[in-house]
Amino acid sequence: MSDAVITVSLLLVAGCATAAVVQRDPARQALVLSVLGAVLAVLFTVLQAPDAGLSQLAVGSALTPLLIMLCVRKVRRRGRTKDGAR
Amino acid sequence: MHHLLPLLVALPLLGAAVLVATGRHLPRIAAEITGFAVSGGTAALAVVLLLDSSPPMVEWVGGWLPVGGESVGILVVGDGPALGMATLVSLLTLAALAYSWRYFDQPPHGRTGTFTALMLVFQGGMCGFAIAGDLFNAFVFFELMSVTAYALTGYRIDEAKAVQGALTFGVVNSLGAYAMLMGIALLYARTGELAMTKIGRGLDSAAGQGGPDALVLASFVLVLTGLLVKAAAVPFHFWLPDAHAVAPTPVCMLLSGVMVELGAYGVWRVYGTVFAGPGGIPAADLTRALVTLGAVTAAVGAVMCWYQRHIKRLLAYSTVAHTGLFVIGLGILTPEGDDGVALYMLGHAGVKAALFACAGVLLDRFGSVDEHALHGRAGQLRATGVMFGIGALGLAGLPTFGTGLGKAITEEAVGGPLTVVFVAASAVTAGAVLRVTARVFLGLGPRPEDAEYETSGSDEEPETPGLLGRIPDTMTIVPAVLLAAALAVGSVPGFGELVARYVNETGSGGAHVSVHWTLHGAVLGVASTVLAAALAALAVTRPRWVAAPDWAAPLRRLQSGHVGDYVAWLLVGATVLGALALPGVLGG
Amino acid sequence: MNTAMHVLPYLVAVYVFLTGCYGLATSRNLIHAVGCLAVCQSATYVLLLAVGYRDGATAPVFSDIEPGSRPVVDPVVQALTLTDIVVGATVTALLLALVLQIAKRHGTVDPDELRELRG
Amino acid sequence: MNRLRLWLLAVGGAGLAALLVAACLDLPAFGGRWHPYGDRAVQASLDRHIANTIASVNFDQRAYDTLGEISILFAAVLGCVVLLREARDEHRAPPEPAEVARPVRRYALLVLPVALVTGLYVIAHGQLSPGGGFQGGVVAATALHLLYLGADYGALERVRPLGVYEASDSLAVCAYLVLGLAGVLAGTAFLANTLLPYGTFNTLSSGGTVPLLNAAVGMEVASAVVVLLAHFLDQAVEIEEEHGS
Amino acid sequence: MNGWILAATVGLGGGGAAALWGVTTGSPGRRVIAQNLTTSAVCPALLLLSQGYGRPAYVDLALLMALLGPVGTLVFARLLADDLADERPSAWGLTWAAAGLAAAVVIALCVAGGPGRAMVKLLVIGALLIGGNVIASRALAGGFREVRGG
Repeated sequence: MSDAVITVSLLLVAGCATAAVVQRDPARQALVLSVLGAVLAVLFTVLQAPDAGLSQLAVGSALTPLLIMLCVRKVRRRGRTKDGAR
Repeated sequence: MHHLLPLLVALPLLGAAVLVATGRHLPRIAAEITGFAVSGGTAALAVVLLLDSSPPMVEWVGGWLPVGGESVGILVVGDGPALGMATLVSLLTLAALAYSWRYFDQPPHGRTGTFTALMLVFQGGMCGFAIAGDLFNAFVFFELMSVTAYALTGYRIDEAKAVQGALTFGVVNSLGAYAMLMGIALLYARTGELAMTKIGRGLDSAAGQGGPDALVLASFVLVLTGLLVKAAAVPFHFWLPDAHAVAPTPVCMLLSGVMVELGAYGVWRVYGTVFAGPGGIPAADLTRALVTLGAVTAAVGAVMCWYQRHIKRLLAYSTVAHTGLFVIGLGILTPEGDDGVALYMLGHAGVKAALFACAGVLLDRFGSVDEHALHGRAGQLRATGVMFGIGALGLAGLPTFGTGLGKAITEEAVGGPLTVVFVAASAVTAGAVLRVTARVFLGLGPRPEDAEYETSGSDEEPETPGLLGRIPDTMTIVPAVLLAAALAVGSVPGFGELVARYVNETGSGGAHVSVHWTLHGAVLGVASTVLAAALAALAVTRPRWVAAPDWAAPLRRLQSGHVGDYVAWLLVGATVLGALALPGVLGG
Repeated sequence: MNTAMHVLPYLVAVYVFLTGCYGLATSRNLIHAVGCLAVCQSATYVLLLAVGYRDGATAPVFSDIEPGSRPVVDPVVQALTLTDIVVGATVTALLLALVLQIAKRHGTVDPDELRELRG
Repeated sequence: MNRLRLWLLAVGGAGLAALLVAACLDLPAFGGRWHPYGDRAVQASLDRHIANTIASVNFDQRAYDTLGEISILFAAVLGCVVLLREARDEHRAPPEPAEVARPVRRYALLVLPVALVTGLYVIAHGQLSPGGGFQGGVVAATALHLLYLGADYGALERVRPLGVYEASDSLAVCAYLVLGLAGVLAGTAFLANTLLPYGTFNTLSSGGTVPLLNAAVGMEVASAVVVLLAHFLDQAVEIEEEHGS
Repeated sequence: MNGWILAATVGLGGGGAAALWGVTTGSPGRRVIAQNLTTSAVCPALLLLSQGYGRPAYVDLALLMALLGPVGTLVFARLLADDLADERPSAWGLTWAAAGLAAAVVIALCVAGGPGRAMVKLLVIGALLIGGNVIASRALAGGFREVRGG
């Protein structure tokens, strides 16, 4: 029984990792990364590592997406002002 | 005494934290004096510990002494090589801080001590890596020094090249570090331990009569990938010229002078304690892998060094070439090789740091480090020019430089056709530096033509608030002291013996070998110097004869500045490493 | 517990690592590349925790169970993973900061268009 | 796409994949019972009256690793401060206030204190139940940024005196180091947990110096994340390049 | 082993796969909605796992997920406001179904656990999860106007 839940989580992690690499647009990738963070947290829980799961949740669900999205926003805003100036 | 070992890490970190906490209210001079004092204090501590390191010390951090041979704590080693590296790191940091004394560009407003604090953290990270006796702890400090180095490399955010070089550096090194961590996890799965000596013993007992299997090979490849990325062995080396050429000069002194060498040191330490036993990788396979990679590294580094016009990039490639020589020397696994490489590293650190310091003077005086653009313009910088020339002779291994002594001993230990690699690599890199000296400081020869695919060193921002009118004394004294130290390593009687004793005590089970100048080594050193001078003379007087031949163009194209290429090369490098070490695993 | 289950977690870790490397090498956007690096790193978490797992065991946290009443998994790898996660987050932040500066100085975040540092 | 790179990638990836898969087949089977270091760590943790073994490993047995870890965070924050500083050709433009739908605003302001308290709870219970300085610190710092999400950047800036957070970041690192040095001064060893009584098992004050180190890490992480995000937010929201440069 | 873990496995498998599908395909709006629903799928699964393993300490994970999951969605809603402005994505049917699932799980666990401090914690998590989910959906459907500066 615990094997089944571990297998499901592992497959989800593998799927999310593939999706995160295949999504070439950083904003879309950030969305997938946040899902990856949540799925990793579940995997850590079923591997009986709640401490690691908590930190993965804390980092992966809000912090990393926020950093990436702020970066994306800055880069886009820059592109827009440059285009406007031209 | 051994309780003081972790202070080599704690002191610089504490200094950095205090500097940042008080940074807003501190005048610049106070911040610099603090940094100087902390760095110097750590250096003094390292020297004291080094003098006390016979027999080698060990310290269990947190007082977790082993019970029945088992401990749950972290082991820190205080033997000759570890403390020697820590001393070198600390002294070089001190030199870099002295060099940047008051000259470096104004720190960000309200953050006076930031640069100094980062340098101190860098020092702490490198010291921590040098004395780590626990594999995961080594990874942590590996990351600490890497992270600090990325930030320091990108310090000049106004420079397009600097931020690009720093990112490449960051991505490639982080990937290497993660590969290393995968290797550590594999080793932990096999042996259930993290202390290096315990892992080594665990591998031996797990292997029994069978010898190594695929798991040992994979962990070996992964851990060595991380370390060789740091050591910039071909084909993991691409990040190095990109990063070292663009980092601020004091940082370059540390990066080229000691951080890259720490990678080679890590290979030596990890192989010796983890993989050297019967359950690890057989010596013949390690020798095959390291000597092959080292020879290719030396050749590629030397060729690329010759064709650079960006002076700092040229120096960075010469670091690649010389680390290749270090890797060869370590790869043959003899006490003589270890001694020679230790001396070579000491001498090289002094010479290379001094050369970067001189290049920094050019950058701040003229706003350019381009050999072509500076042609004949630096004639009035007599002291810098002389030091640049002396540094070139040091690179060539002229007796009685420390580089010369180290190279002579290593050559003798390696023997055979590889001697040619040593002579050629040191001659070509030294020849390139002499060529720069002749063109830039003496204005000899015609102004060379521009090539198509290269990085120019023109239009660089100086690191000072403006172009310097006169060169501050610190910027002359520091390289002079460094060169004198490099000279002393090879010429102070008994110093070589001392280094050899410290190294052999740990490395080769107490088998002591004698280390001194031999006629053979001195002749080879003079030969490389003469060859270097001849190459430089040829380049200046007959530029067409030594211009880039057609076969060098593809080699230059490989250095594309594209991070994706470098990652692909990293994977290829790991595969090559595995293939080179494979026969022993199959045979066992 | 069948044989496939004996190696599946390790294989997933290897797969994730190589996938991340592929993304890194073929990336057309540096922000995306940093994300791929984070994917590579999650492989190390998976491998570490898989190595420390023990069948039928629970977390070595004794706030709600009696010590010794149930088998526990390896706490050391969890501590290592925790350290690793922190390292990953900080490295990601630092690299993103560098990407921002590249966007400013080069006007692009496409590695194919960065024309400095060649040869 | 560059053809050479794809070839290299194919060769290197295939080689490494083969090597790693072969290694996986040699690994001990997933879920094995043999974990010598882990078993010793559990015993050591119980001996020192620490209920959460992971906290014991992090803040006692391998506290030196954690020192490296918080130094990495400290260095990265310092690095981001340096890298994301205002360049010579940039200036700050105050952001326009954002228009946020009322339910969203209410939710953010309501959840903010809950998240803050949760963060503190996770830090405080670090040596008992899952959690600890790092996890709680990130939650507390993220909570503060609900102000940006629920209101606007100006509101966040008013409750965020950056200097204080920078100082507390470095002071927390100092505190961790001083606690470690106390061991050396007392004649035992760096980061030795022998100075304070171990207390009663499964209570907040158990574990000697572990709760103190845990608190220092919590403070460090919370301040570090705030400073880190502040610089990214400044870049994304406030700092603009001079036109025509 | 027990029904709680089985329920968690089914929830994870179904919800996770659906979320992964949603987040990798379709318009930006659909992707953000899928990201939001990940929280609603994962958080109840974490609660069920905690019960299944007999470890009340694991509930903290669900608490953090219920707190930070919606925050993550708000980040996307805020910083992708420009992209979402034309679309105004909303899937109220899904949102309320997820809320119902969360409520069912919380009630089931409360019944299994009986009254006590654990029950209060469960109820708080349930409230945070459902509230966060609904608000995040609201934010996606036009909670943030396009802002030039902030």
